[in-house]
Amino acid sequence: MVRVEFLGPIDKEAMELEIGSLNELARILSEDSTLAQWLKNSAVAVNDTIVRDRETPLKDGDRVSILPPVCGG
Amino acid sequence: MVRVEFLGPIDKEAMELEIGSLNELARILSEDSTLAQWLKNSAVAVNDTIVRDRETPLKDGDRVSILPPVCGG
Amino acid sequence: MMEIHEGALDVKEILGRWLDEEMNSNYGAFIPFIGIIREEGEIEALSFDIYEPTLRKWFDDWQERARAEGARVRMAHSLGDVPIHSSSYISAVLSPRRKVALRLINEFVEDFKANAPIWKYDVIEGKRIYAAQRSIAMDGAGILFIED
Amino acid sequence: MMEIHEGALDVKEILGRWLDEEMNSNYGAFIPFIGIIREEGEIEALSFDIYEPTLRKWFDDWQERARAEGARVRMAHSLGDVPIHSSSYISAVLSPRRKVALRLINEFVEDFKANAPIWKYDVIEGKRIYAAQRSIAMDGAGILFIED
Repeated sequence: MVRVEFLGPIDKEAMELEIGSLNELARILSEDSTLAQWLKNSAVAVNDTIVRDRETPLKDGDRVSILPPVCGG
Repeated sequence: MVRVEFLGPIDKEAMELEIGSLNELARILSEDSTLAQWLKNSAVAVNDTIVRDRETPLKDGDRVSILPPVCGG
Repeated sequence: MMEIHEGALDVKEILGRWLDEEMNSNYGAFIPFIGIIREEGEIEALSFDIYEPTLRKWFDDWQERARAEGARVRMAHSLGDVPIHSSSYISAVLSPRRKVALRLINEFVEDFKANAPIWKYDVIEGKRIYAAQRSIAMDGAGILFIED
Repeated sequence: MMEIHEGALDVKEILGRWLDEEMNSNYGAFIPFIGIIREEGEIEALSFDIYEPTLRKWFDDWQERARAEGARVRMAHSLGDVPIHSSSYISAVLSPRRKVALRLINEFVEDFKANAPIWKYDVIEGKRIYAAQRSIAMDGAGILFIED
């Protein structure tokens, strides 16, 4: 299982999914209309490290975080 | 009379001169071999304001300061 | 060297402590950037969420980058509500060299604004409103987006 | 807003006082640059001469320049001897806008190094030696020099 968490202002509970790559996750999330505004401008971390390749493989126990636009300071 | 002061590391007493311009001062100071190392790299203030024109006129009571290379901080 | 505090930062305590720790470490230039919440419109306070694990990785990467130039970075940030006219953010660079410190404080603060995983909310009449207009998509944003 | 102190600066006192005076003035960014005397070779201390009237004019010109961008500058500098591992110099910029503050602290400190009428001496075995190698001819230098 891969745990997917939505951070900051994204008002959505974490999900547990049987997926093997970010590609698969992208397909699943694209079905969810409440996420439409977020997928375009959110970054993704796998086990807390930002990733930039949608082909990134995922394995059992990985944690994926969805990070919407930031504004620290 | 115009008072000429040498600032910082220039080891020279102030002078009182009857001069009408920085040009005249340049000619007088160029005769002083102890100033040879300083004239090339020193800036000049008239009444505490930096000037950049050697034609700057001087009048009675003016104060001229010779400012060698700086290193604050 | 990266601190998260509940609520407003005690700027004097933090800078004083950093000075105590760094005055003898032979850095010639110490540049803190202190962010202060401005009074604007109806805003009573700002409020912050932080995703700490990714923030720590971002900060540790920066520490490496600073070290490669003989420098050091430090940072403090608030979590939760911070009232106007108080500080939510301090970043600092220490370096033996003035020019390195001046360059790095600029790069560090700008990269912080773009890539530190912190979310800002305006607090208006006690309600928390995501500061969407001022927020910036992080480097790599959009990788889960599929064009129709 | 421009202070000259005998000997080393009390950094906590100065920054604390500036913070007290500025936290409510609605500037969003406060960036102090703190210069600390490094231990290098035989140097026991640095020592400074200041020509205050021209320094005040330089500073007042800078205050005007900052004001034109909605910002403010502050400065403190030591006169006389300052031992290693203590501070001789603090410059600061306050601005409503982060990017203006980051740009101005760079310009302010660099122009200070080039044009503030302050002379530095190394103190070695109690003797004051002009730091000629590190010193910079001011803008307009050489106007009294006559080519042979």
